[in-house]
Amino acid sequence: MVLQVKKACKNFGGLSALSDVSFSINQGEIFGLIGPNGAGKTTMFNLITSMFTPTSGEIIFNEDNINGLKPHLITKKGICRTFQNIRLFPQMTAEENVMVGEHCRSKSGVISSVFRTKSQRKEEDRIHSKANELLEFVGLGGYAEVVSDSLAYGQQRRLEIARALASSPQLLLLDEPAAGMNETETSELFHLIKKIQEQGITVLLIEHDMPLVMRLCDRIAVLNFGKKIAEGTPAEIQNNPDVIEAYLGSEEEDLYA
Amino acid sequence: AGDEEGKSSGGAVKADIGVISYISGPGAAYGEAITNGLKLAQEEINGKGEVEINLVIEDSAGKQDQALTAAQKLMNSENVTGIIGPTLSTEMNVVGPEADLNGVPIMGTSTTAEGIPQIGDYVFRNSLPEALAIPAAIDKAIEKYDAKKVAILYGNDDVFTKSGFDTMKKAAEEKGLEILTTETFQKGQSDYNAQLTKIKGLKPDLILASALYNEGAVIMDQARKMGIDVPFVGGNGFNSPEVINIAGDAANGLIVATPWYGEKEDDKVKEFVSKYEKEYGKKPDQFAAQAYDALYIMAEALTNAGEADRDALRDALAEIKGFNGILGEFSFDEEGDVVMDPTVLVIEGGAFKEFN
Amino acid sequence: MLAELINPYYLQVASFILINIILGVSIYITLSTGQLSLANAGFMGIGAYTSALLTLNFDLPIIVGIFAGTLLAGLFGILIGIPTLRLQGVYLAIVTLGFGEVIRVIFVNWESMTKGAVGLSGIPHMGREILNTLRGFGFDPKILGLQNNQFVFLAIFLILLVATISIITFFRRQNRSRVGRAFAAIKLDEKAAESMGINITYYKVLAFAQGALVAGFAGTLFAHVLAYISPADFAYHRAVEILIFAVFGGSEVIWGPVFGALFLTAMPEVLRFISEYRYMIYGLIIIIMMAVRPQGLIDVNILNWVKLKTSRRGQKHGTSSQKSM
Amino acid sequence: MLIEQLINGITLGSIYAIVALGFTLVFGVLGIINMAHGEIFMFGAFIGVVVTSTFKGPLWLAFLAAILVTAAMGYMLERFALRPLRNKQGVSHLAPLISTIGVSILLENLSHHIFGPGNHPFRASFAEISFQIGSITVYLVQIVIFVISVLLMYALSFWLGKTKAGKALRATAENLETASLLGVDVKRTITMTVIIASAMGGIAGILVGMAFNSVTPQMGLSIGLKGLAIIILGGMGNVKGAMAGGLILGLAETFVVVYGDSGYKDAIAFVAIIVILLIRPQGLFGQKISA
Amino acid sequence: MLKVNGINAFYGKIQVLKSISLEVEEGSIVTILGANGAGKTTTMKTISGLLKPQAGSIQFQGQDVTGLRPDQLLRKGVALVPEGRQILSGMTVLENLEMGAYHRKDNEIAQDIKNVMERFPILEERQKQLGGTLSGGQQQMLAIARAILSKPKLLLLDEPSMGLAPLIVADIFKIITEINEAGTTVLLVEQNARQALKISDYGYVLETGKMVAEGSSQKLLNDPRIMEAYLGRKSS
Ligand SMILES: Nc1ncnc2c1ncn2[C@@H]1O[C@H](COP(=O)(O)OP(=O)(O)OP(=O)(O)O)[C@@H](O)[C@H]1O
Ligand SMILES: Nc1ncnc2c1ncn2[C@@H]1O[C@H](COP(=O)(O)OP(=O)(O)OP(=O)(O)O)[C@@H](O)[C@H]1O
Ligand SMILES: CC(C)C[C@H](N)C(=O)O
Ligand SMILES: [Mg+2]
Ligand SMILES: [Mg+2]
Repeated sequence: MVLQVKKACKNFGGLSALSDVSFSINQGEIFGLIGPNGAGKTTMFNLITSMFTPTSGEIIFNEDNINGLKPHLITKKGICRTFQNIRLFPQMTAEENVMVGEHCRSKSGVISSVFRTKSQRKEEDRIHSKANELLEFVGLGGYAEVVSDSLAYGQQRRLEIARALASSPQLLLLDEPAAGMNETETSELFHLIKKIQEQGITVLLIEHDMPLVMRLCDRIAVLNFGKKIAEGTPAEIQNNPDVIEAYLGSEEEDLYA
Repeated sequence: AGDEEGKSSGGAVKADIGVISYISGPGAAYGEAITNGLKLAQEEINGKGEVEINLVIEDSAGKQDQALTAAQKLMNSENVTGIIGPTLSTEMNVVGPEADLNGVPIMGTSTTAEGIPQIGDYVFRNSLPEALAIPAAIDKAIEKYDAKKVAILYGNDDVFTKSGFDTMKKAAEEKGLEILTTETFQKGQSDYNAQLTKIKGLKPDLILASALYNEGAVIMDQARKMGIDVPFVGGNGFNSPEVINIAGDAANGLIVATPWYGEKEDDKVKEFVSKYEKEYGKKPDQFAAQAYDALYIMAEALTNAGEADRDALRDALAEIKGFNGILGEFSFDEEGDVVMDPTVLVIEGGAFKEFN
Repeated sequence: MLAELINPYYLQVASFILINIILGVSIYITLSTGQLSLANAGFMGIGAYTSALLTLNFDLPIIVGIFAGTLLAGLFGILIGIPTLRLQGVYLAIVTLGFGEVIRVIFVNWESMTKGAVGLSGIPHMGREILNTLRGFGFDPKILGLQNNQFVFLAIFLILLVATISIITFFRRQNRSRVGRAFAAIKLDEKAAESMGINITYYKVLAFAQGALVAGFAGTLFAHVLAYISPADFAYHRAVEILIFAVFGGSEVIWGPVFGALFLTAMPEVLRFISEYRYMIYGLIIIIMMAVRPQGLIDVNILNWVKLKTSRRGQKHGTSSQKSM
Repeated sequence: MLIEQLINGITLGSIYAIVALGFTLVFGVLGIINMAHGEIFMFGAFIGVVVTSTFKGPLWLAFLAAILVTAAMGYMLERFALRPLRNKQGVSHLAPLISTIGVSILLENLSHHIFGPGNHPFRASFAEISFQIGSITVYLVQIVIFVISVLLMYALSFWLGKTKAGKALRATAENLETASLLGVDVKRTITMTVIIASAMGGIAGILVGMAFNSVTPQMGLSIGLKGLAIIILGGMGNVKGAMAGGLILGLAETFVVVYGDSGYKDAIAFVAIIVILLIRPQGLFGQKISA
Repeated sequence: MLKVNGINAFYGKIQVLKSISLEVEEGSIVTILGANGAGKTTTMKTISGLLKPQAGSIQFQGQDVTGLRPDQLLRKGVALVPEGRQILSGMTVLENLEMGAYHRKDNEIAQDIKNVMERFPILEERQKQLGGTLSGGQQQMLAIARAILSKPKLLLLDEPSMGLAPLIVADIFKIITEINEAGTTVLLVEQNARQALKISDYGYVLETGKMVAEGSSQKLLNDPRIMEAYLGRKSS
């Protein structure tokens, strides 16, 4: 068990964005989190990464309760995320973006940086080469020097994934990585996430692209109005009448076959 | 001045005199009066032909660092024989030591704080120090109004008004006055009602105000409006015909000690006043007058020195005794400070009168 | 020959330029994490007063005063940096400006210590002290063919030059490292930076304290170069002036504040001949500059261009290091 | 005495509030701190002096002239110091701040040359009208200042909150592109706002001149700094907050003098904002907008 | 109704659109397709006036509108739902909707607001919430609703289905057809190519700033070459 969410609740004023949501993710699986708009999926990410503090409930990562830990410590423990509305460092190059991702896996401070100690230079070299490997890995090999702002949308999404991978996470959270991608690009994304899984990284995925979700995920949880309404394998979810009613719809079923 | 122009054969002594003045910024009015006074004197002096003075005027904007660079420029790039200015005592505190180190005589015409000439042998002033002026004014006021209780009001974020306050407080304590309250105000403030209301409630016999005339005049105006009618005693910065311009009738009752009295029955004074008014369209104040006299003092020292040499000029300045200018009789003491008797004035019916 | 070249006037101006460059760098450091701090005039004042009081009242050597003043300013940087962490943008700017004002008001009112607005005079002068010390060893500037005052200003200038170059080198190196990347990331997107594992509290306070430290250092130098300080030296105008150095020169790269300070300190001197109008012109130049080059005099593109002109390729990680300069 | 001090505090506070309203308006729309606002305020006061003292004109003319001149200055400010920076690539968010600082330096020094340095008396017979209530003297000007500030506050908050133009203005403040996509003529909206804010500065200037009989080229700076503190205190872009902040500050400053040490009067504003922001980072009345 | 003639557009010095031409008939739905970065958004921005073309012309209802500002175009009847929503995040949902009708002077605004709220019930429920705190998909709905309220003659939609749940996506396409049937012409950019073409009459395909194919939707849908090259294979 990599991650356990126990009875998580989050209220915004009177609005209950999440109530009593529990689920757990096994080592190495790809776990899908789906549900209608405003169901609380992104909020769940924000709770796991401590961007918000839960109103109540517990989040357990590798046996440790990580509630209330500072976000950067959570990354250090091995959870990293991408954002629904891309948040790259716009004026940095692709390479620099990824290098920032390696921050918590490196340690040189002010003094060693200014005096360029041997260990600092070695570390910099290591960060460089790892960043380039990762860019290669997500298919941005030629774009190291390009300012991330001027990358196309799909490339930015992949760069975000590379940046998150740079922190050597055990658990990777992806928030709608396929949004705004066409089918060719989506299928490239599919392979990328598979490759990530092959490296032993557990993935928690939010996505509205059902064909992708169904092909990719080992298990899926469905949220609706902040409550979990179903959990199971893709096949179970696709046939769950509650899910169909709340989220998938039946009219257009043929599209997502 | 270079060697060539130092002593032109048998004729006039030619000298470059540097001026550091407060020309831009909030206190530019002082700098303006000073440079006006200097220019007027220069014209007259050069007209007489004994010495030929060339003024090299630099702005300090009232800031020490700029005063210092201006001084460096004058001393090192322009090679002036002597310097007049800077305007503020703060600036002199920075410039004085440097001039002294370089052996350039420097004379303040408006620096009234304590310890200025004591900076070094090359530092002089012809401005009446507050330490002389304020006690004189307070003495007369006590005598006349039988004052026992006073309130003090001063600007605490300005060097000059703060050091004026220090002098005032000392004087008041020495005279055994009861200080009811000490209130402060800050630069750029336009509302003094809170402080004045508080003072009004304490019913003092006299208000001692260490303020520059700009603020001082407004303070009097607001005080009179709320019904405070006791006299004010002010320091050097308060002493200006502008007070009457700004505050109008509210200025009545201001008592100041001054080296300069423009209504004096004296030919020199009258001539200066009328020339100044013609040239610049307003009455000269003490700053213009002191600057005017200062250049004459420089000229006399240069004549006595006989050459445009810094050390000779310093020695000649130190020798000045019984100089007769528009401020009255004037001498330097051993330290280069002023020896003279201040006149105490009061504003009555919208004009400065001698206070007896 | 040397003697003719050394004009204390130019050295004096150069010294002020160098002090201003250090001040410009101080605000740049904090800005490089996206925090606009206007407290640097206050930190400068803390440094200046500390060093001045220590050297005046306890006869400590100047170097000790400088050290203590700088550290105390840095300490205040930490103290102010922590509670203001939650503030952003203009809020932070105004609160820090307010902090500077409060410091000034304390200098004004704490008369027993600071002599209030009258200020501290007779502060040991760096150049003159050096001269006196060397004289103790039988040195005379005449040996170098220099006048006393020429020597004094040359000494100050050289010391400041070394200090300035060291500071610039320090921060250029820091910028190109892990720390510099963390700063830049926080500046560009704080939340994202935090999510990428950067301890934003630490780095923001670090930057704030470094800025305070450097400003305090500049303050100590100011005190011992001018030999006189008063609260007015560390007021609003100074705070704004420091900010203008950075933005006018370009706040994205360290060379920006350096050139900004250079240009803007030299300009009023150059404009001396039109003394009455020079501040109007100063204002106008700022407006025009912002309209024409809102990113400031120096930006990444210019630096790259300069690099291109001066170096002939063969650089390994070119863009990344240039960018973070 | 206490009541007199209360009146002093309210008068001062109302003036602060009017100045702060101008700041808030521009900040609300452009997200820019207009550092030149204080100097525009100062020009308003000078125009008042010129009309009443130099040309012996009537008071209403002084108001009219001050409003016109400061409005024109607002236009110029927008046209030459702000607009060129808009929609430009790579603009540092500090650029407009610096640009307005440039304007403030220019204006301050310009007024030295035009009007001369030092204090200029503002003599209007209107300023002399007073009532005696018991032992307390109340000047009509004081009442007028208070009334004008309250009126302006209500007018502004009605305008911003309830009218279409006000909403357009807020939309512009949020996002220029979106506002223009929704049909808002953003250029005009911005220009109008800066003009209105500046004219309000002009009104405040004349009122100060009348109330305190004191007009100097430096008056903009100190009041400008207070204005800044107030909009922070009251919450950026919040009209009622600006009013409340102004009054609080005016009273606080007065009562520091009454019960404390007037030496700390200037620090009150900033001590207050530091304390308040540490407790409520969005200001007293500000709303928190999370990203 | 809309005629775009050989426009070029730049971001700084980079040319993004290279002589793009397209035409939209009154009453039709036209789709622009293309991979990421092809220039679709840029095309929309240029038509709506956010970006000034460096060359070429744009005609709307026979009038030359090249270089007009977005607010001027809106008054003529062209509205854009921008990519990335661009909600006014500090204003409430209701205020966002009211801003949608900003330029209108008729007195049916209140009624229309009620109508769109019926269409998107979540907006009615959250009318007092600040726009910025809506979830991604909720913001998308708000953006569309806001544009509908401006009652445009020509509605430009840039990826309206992005980030929406499947059920809502289907809804959105239904709504687009309804709006169209009610008389609004629609120019659509979509990644969801198949569905977009299904509801539209005509399509264009953009590739790195150039128009590389066009045709009736039916034709494009049935052209395997195009479907494969630009839209990817239908996933299993
Ligand atoms: N800061 C906030 N303040 C108030 N309400 C909020 C805030 N953040 C989110 N919400 C509300 O919480 C609910 C859940 O939002 P969340 O962003 O988690 O949805 P989501 O499942 O990610 O939806 P989508 O698929 O549209 O992105 C929404 O109704 C949203 O309006
Ligand atoms: N503000 C900008 N500055 C510089 N280049 C930009 C900017 N916006 C877009 N570009 C570049 O212009 C090209 C076209 O971008 P555009 O956004 O129009 O593509 P798109 O077809 O809408 O793609 P997507 O499907 O990802 O939305 C891309 O290469 C992009 O990188
Ligand atoms: C101009 C004067 C007010 C200067 C003042 N007397 C001083 O010594 O600083
Ligand atoms: Mg979401
Ligand atoms: Mg796009």
